Amino acid sequence: MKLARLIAKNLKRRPMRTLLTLLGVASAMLLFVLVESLSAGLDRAMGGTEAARTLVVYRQNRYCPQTSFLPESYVERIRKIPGVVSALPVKVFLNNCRASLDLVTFQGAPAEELLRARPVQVLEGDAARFVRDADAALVGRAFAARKGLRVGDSFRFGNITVKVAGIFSSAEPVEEDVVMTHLEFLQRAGPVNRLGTVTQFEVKIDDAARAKEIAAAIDDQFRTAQEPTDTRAKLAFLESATRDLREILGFARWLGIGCVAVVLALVANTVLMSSQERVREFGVFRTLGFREQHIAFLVLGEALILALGGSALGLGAAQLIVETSHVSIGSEGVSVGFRIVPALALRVALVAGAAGALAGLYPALRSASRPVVAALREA
Amino acid sequence: MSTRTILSVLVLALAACSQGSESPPPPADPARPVAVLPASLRLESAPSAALSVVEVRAAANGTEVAVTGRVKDIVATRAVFTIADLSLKSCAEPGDTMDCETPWDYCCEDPARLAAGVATVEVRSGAELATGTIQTWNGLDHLKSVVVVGKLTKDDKGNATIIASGIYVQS
Amino acid sequence: MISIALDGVTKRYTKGEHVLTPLENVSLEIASGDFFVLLGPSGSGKTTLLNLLAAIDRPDAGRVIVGGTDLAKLPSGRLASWRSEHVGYVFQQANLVPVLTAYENVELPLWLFPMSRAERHRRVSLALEAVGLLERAAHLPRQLSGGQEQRVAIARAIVADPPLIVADEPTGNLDHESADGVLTLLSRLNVERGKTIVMVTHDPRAAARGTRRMQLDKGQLLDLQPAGTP
Amino acid sequence: MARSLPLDYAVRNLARRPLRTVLSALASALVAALLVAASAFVRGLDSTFAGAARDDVAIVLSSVAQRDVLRSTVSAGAGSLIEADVPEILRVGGTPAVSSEIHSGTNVRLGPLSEARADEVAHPGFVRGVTDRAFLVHEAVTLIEGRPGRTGEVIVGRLAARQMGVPEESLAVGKVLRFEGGEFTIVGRFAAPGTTIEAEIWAPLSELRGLTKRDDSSVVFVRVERPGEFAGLELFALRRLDLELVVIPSSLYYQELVAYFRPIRALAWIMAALIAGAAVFGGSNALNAAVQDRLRELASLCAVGYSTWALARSLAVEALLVAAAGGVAGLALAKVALHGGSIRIAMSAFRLDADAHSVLVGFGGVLLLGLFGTAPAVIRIRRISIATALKEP
Repeated sequence: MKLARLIAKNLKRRPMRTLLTLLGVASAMLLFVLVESLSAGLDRAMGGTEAARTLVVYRQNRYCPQTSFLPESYVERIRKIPGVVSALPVKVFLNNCRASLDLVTFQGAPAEELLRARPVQVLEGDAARFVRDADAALVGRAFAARKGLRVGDSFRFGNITVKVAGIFSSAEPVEEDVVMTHLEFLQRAGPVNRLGTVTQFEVKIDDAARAKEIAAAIDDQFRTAQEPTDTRAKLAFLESATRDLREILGFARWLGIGCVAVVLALVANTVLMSSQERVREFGVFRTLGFREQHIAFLVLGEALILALGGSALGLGAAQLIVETSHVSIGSEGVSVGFRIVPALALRVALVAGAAGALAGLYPALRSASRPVVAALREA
Repeated sequence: MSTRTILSVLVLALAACSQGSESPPPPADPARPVAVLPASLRLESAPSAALSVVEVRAAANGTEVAVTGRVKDIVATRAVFTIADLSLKSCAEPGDTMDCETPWDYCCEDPARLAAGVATVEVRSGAELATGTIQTWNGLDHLKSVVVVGKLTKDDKGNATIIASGIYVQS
Repeated sequence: MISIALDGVTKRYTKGEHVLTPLENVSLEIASGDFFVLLGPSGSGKTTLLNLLAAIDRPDAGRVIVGGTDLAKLPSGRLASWRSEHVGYVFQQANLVPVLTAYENVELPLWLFPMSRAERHRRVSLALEAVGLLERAAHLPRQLSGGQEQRVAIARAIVADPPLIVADEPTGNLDHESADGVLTLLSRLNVERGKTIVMVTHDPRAAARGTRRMQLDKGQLLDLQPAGTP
Repeated sequence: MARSLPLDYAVRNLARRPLRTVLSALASALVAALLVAASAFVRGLDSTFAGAARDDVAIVLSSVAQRDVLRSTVSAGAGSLIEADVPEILRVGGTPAVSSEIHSGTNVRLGPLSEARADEVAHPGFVRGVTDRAFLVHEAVTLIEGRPGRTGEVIVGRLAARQMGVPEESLAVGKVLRFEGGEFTIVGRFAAPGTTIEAEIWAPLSELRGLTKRDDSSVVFVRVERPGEFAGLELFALRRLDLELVVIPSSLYYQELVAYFRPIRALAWIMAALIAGAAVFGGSNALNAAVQDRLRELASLCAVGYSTWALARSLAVEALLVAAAGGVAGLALAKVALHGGSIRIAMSAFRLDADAHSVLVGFGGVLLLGLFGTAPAVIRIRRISIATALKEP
């Protein structure tokens, strides 16, 4: 503990150097954190509790909601298939299908069924009013935060204008970035009146293990219909929707790893400088009776503090950016937000700690193993 | 080579390449000469009893009409533009959060309503279309309200074209 | 109380192709409570001898026995703690840690002992009082004069109450007045607290404070008259 | 001008603290490599959509499609109406360069139906239904293997496999694909360097129409005789309002597509900026330390008559040497790391190339960062008081 104080004091000896190193580490780790937080957001989007028990019925060979049109009447036939617990017809309207930073997704479904089928909890406002008013909408809390929406606000998008009746949270994270409306309202709202058609059906089944079998049964029903269907587990659906995103993320992760390497080089350089200018001081410490381990601890501690401190700064900056900007990246109607979770913070700390330790290792060993007499003779 | 030379070469090189990466090469922007049009085309005041675009499309082929509408598309190299019925809603109306770079496209309107509410306006120079764009002539531009006087020609598909003899641009 | 014996000690250094032998088969006994002064021209091996006594260097041949412990037989892992308990080292330069206050510099060796904060405080205060710098405890080294810095260094050397103090040209960088203060301090430690002191110097005025003096030249020791004897 | 310090001085200084120099160079190498990667990413993203743009080609699509080819539907006859009415159209050997096409994002399955397994995976792919006239309009397309497809056959772009996320060999000539309920044999492979077309599968238009139960096209590509001369085409669209067409010069269309990816590009540049930030801080740190270490020496150089600018210049040269050495290593690293890499995105794919431009950004970037990094040290040198510095230990 006392030695830790000495490390802290020593970092203040060259404030400029410490500051530059911390800022350098912070910039690099900020990037690392942002990339990893997007990855965490993606994991969260994929990890919804209901994903395994939910199937999504889509127009065959369409993979953007804007091109999938299915007759609403299919819902009755789907409900009769054994194993199906419930089926919810959903109309999706969104501003664009490609990867985008500002995805706006409307989902329309019969209001009461919607509230029953989805694991949502209205945090503010009034679910009853949503059910009552034809142009009312429930807004996911992530979307509300992003657009600064409150209960009672009107929200216009294209020629869709809805009144915010409530803000909800959901056990399905991707839903928190969605505006839920009445089905009929959304069917009429687009440039083309699409009354009677929906984008997809969300089907709850009784047994997750039978997902494949039930999906096949649904597709069989409509194999020869004008609009054939393609039924997939929601997880597979999410996976394909976020393909672009995962691709970009995969690339960004390499940059993130590069950044950790930069952190390593930065810290190693600083600690090396710091230990080089203190060779004699360490010699004196040794004559006072300090052991090799003590010296190694001093040097390694410095490396760790620089790496961890800089990372904490980077983490803080990332948190600030995520909190204030509410950015999310959307793709094919699925929105993924940046999420900084405790596990991520822990991982950042571990990565930074490992980088710091690795960076400090050589200078520490060198300083500790230097013969006392030689050290004392250093200028 | 002195440090200064190295530095300036570097700065220039980076400036040059960052320009390249910042934006894709701009499209070959064809020179947009404004059409030279007879003074008589300009109307000082709005003719009374102008029809709406929807009404004009119902009028008989070959009649002289006065029609009021909002400027929709403008051709870049000929004095031709389209007008939309004033009842149609453009994406430029206040409160719209949709990212619409060409609000005069009426992309949020029902296509069927749109089709029934648009007419083409052409300005001739002799037998030919006047060359050059009419954009900026007398302040004419997208979404401006205009009243056009001229001869209506219709084809068998119901498309209405007005050969303009006078145009009033509302300021 | 501690006594010192060097028995046939030889120390060699290789510098490029040259082999230097600052100490060749040197034997020496220093009685407990001596103020032993080692004189000699620079490069004569004085510091080397001191380093052997302080257990920061090992001889190539012979034995160094301090307080009954044969340092050569001490495993290297034990050397550091042996040092902290038995030796206080005073350098030509004070070698204080610039980021620590005078108080903290003195406290430094005590960190190695299991000791309560209060006990540390008592000892540091005593040591600073002994060197007459208690009121400067909160100052950083750069806020002290050269003589004061050296006195802080002495306080640091005695704070853990080691029986042996080795001093390498402790007055080499000081003006007369400061040097006198430091030498008086060392004499008092020797007389009042019975510390065994081994001091290396080539300043005759400093040497005069010793109770016993020897000259080291070309690796050999030469006994000089004790101070004060005609 | 005051005396300059010899280059040798800077070089020797670097050798004084070899480990520190190596570490700085290493950091510089990493930064150069990361900059190259970020730049290659942005370049690839830009060029894949901008590369297909041509001054003499316009895209005719439906006016309600909001400029999205996937949503556009143009009546099947529009192509021939345009040919008949628009005089400016380019004719190659009498054939008008008007290509009606269906663009479709669809699920593609590998292998013939007879070999299909129950758990086979569908790969999202981009299929373009074309006629032979497509080759008159899309000049960038060159067959690199095989021949154009007839009924039941397709040709594939050389990045299509990457775009679909399947092994290269599964899209080799002779292999079979299934989509929209039809089975197709691959009879050719084509290149269309730097354009999104390279990630597509080209199928016969009429067959695709039949399979997708549609009697229209997505878009009509029209090539005119003189670049930019689209007035006739525009007039056509405005006079035939019943067809609900809009004409967009391809340059504008692709420019809009590029603009679409601005956020992702912005992210890439923010990343580059953060990396650069880390590099500048690290660089200034090392140089600051170099000055601190040699304060007395620098002061004595001042004392013998060198201007502080001369010292600063020497320091900058030192920084540039390290940055350049690291930069070269970084470029090599980037070249190796990026080699053969490609990114698939939004129904397209592009290669990551350490091309001249990215190399310039990477190498120039680290040199510039090296210079920026000298700033704090230079300020420090300028402030040196010779008298105090000479007293430094």
